[in-house]
Amino acid sequence: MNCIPCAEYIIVALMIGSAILAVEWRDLLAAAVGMAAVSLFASILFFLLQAPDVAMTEAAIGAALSGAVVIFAIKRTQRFETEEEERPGWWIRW
Amino acid sequence: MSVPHIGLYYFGALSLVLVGIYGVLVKKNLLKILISLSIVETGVNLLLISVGYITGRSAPILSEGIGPKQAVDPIPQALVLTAIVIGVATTAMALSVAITLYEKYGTLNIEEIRRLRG
Amino acid sequence: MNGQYASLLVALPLISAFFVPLIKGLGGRAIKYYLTLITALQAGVAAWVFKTVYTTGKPIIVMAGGWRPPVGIDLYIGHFAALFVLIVALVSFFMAIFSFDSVSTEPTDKYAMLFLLLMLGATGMIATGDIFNLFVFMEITSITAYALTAYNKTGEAAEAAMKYIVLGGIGSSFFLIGIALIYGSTGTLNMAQLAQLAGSINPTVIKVGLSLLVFGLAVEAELFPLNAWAPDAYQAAPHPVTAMFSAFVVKAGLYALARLVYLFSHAAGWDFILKLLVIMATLTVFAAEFSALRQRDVKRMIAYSSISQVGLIALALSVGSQLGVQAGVFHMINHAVVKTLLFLTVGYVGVKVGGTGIENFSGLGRKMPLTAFALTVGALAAVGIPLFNIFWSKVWIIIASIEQGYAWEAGVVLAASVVEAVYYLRLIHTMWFGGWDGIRIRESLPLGTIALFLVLLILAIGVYPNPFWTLAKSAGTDIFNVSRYIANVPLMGVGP
Amino acid sequence: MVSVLKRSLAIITLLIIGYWLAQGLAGVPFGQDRMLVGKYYLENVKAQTGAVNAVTAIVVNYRGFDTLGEVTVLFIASTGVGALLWRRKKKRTAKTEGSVVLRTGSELLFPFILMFGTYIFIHGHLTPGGGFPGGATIATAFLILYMAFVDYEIPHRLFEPLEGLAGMGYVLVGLIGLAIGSYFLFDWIWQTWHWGAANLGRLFSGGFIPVIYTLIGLKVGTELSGIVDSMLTEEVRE
Repeated sequence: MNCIPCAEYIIVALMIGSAILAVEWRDLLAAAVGMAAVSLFASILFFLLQAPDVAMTEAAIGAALSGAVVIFAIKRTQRFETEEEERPGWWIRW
Repeated sequence: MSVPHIGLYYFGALSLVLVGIYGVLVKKNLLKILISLSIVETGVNLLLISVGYITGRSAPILSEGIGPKQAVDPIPQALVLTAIVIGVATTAMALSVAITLYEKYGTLNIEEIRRLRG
Repeated sequence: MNGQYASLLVALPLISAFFVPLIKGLGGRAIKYYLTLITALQAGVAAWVFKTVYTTGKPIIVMAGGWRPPVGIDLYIGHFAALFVLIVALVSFFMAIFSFDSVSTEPTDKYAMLFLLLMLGATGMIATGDIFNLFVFMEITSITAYALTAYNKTGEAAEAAMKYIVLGGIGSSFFLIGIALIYGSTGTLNMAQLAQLAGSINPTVIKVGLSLLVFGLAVEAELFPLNAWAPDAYQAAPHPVTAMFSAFVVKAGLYALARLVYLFSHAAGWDFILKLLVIMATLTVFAAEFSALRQRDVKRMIAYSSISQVGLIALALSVGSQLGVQAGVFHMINHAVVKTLLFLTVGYVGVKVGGTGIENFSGLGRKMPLTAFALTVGALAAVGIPLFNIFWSKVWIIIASIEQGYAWEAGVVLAASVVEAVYYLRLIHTMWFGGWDGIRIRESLPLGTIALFLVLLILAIGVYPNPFWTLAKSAGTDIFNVSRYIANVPLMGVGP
Repeated sequence: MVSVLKRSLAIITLLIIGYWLAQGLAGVPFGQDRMLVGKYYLENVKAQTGAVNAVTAIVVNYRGFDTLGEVTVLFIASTGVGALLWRRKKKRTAKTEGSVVLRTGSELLFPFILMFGTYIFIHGHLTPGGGFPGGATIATAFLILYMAFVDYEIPHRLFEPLEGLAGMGYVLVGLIGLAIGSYFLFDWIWQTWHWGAANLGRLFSGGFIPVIYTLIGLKVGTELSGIVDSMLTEEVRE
């Protein structure tokens, strides 16, 4: 069995998994790391899709710097999502 | 109404976009919304690159026996380079707005901010 | 001079914006003089371009890098673009002068840079002939707009900017997916070549792709489901920036929308997109007019009024006939003039009296007579009273829609005018018959001159509409007549 | 209860959007050759621009206008972040010094990371990479210094003018093209002077691509480190 395709499936699965975790984790620091992981897996996929320039840029800018910037913003604000009771009708007012 | 068949890369890109939009719609923490937006952007970039991929060809760097017939489409790659940089610019801008909001209202919850503003 | 020098329209604001960090030590006032100088120069270049295009009758095609489209990116400065680039430059020039009085928040050097780049972004959106380049200029415009919305650093401003960023981020992602689909099925990004190939694209792809592009641009063009940011941003942004948003940023979005939609007029499934646009535009008009009625803050009220007028323009553009597009362009010109005047005067009152709540306008007729007079003219024009400019464009929109069999659309225009009359007359009544606290405020000479100039322009268009209608007709034809657009772009023989 | 309702509503909306998008994507099958303009680029890139890396040639030369816009977007972001987080007096507020390993390591690595970034953007026309990853790498070097030392700040007096100068340089190169070759952003080094035609595939070739990528690299590096600086310094209250 050729193993490049199965590596592709594994990476796509990992990428989607970290995206879901990044959206769901209540700890924002962890969510930021999840976001960086999504970028990292995406950059591997870019490499597999024969786009080395994009892969490098995504790894340097998407994963490293935007992750760092989000973490700095967390440092200046707060680390956890606040839990509070939700009221109906939010989508009308946004 | 049959679900159309799309490849693995399209599926991955589309899932990232949808997961991100879900986060934007449901989450109330501003930083979480921004993280979701950035995931959407990554998904869109992946989609663009997959549109330009041609099975069995290699990267568009024309040296050592790679001729014009053996390379993938270079245009989407150039576009995505631009899109990535634009994405990080938007994220940085948005985060500084979020920091300003936190300094004014002491919270990042959009409901809370609305209530404080009245 | 060579037509390629029209690229100065983009190069000049860019290089001057990059120059600002080197002179930031000179202080805020010097930087504002610099800003005025650059916008005046830009207006000069734009006037030269306008003159060239309208005397030769041929568009200027700027080919960046010397590559012929579709290999390189081209700027297509046709009749529409020449006219609106001039409007963008003039409005920016006026607002640069207005910035002396109204912007005191630090850091002024960054304000000047963002101001120039907002002008650049709108110019580029109007001029570009490449769909991805349109995306880049749209991002330039919207990211500057985010920064300028939050510039005052109040809580409201930050919240408005945040709303704008979230909606804008989703919009630009949708736009990019649309580009991916359309590029994937044609292999090109040049607008003229896309129009050539439009007939051969898979109808499902074109439907999905084009509606994604429409949704992406709807954020900038302030159409209904995606315009929740607009009133907040208009209210919270610095006054000159509000005027710029209303006068040309939204126009750039509308133009790009109309251009893209008409490019694909040979594609299967095109009627579907027009219907979608008509629905969005109608909802925009209704939602905005009824929200305007409830407002106690005049700046916010005018913001809602501006959005509803934008809905009218979108309606006219989506009728699908040449006359409709021309009427829409005419309304764009009139709306730019009137809203610049309104936001200028309201902003000036806000600076001098200390707020834009309706109570601040009480007795304005005796407090600041010139400003009150200009504001009254602007309000009457916005309602669409005969002898003022908007009357004519509304008449043409009604004629165009009846001609196409959209009787109810004409009804929408009339109903909107009635609602507008209610709240503008309320404002006029407060200004001239409200209580006066006995204070007289000295009005500034340059701003008074600008306001009088705009008032005269409104009356001139109102009394002699024909020359302006001719302008609008040639500009509208430029959008509607796609085959001429394709013929004008010197496409290279790439592809089938 | 409400939360469940909300979530299911969002998920239903998303499924509709996803179905709609998948319908569109099915019309653009994966992995097929659909190149039109792309083929032209691949066939002519070496002769027309002197670059080996087609992506670089497109980014800098054929679609140079996009890149100018992209540089502008980053400039806007750095300006905007600076404007929003502007305070009369700003200072670093980090309290914990980096560990000994981090401090020594960052001092040792700093010049090498700078060199690597420079390498990436100078060789953009030959190898993958270019101005943007190169500039980002340089910014990473400064980022590491920020994390290692509590009171490190970039030399503002140098960086802000450099940012402006690099941008002006880019536009000026374009305007020189307008003067020499009568097109804005015209590659005068390659197409008028034919410099570097003899050593295609080596460092001194590629027309103005290395020049522009150097400017972009400097600009991106200074801008991104400026953004990092704006985010890490906070207002001092007396």
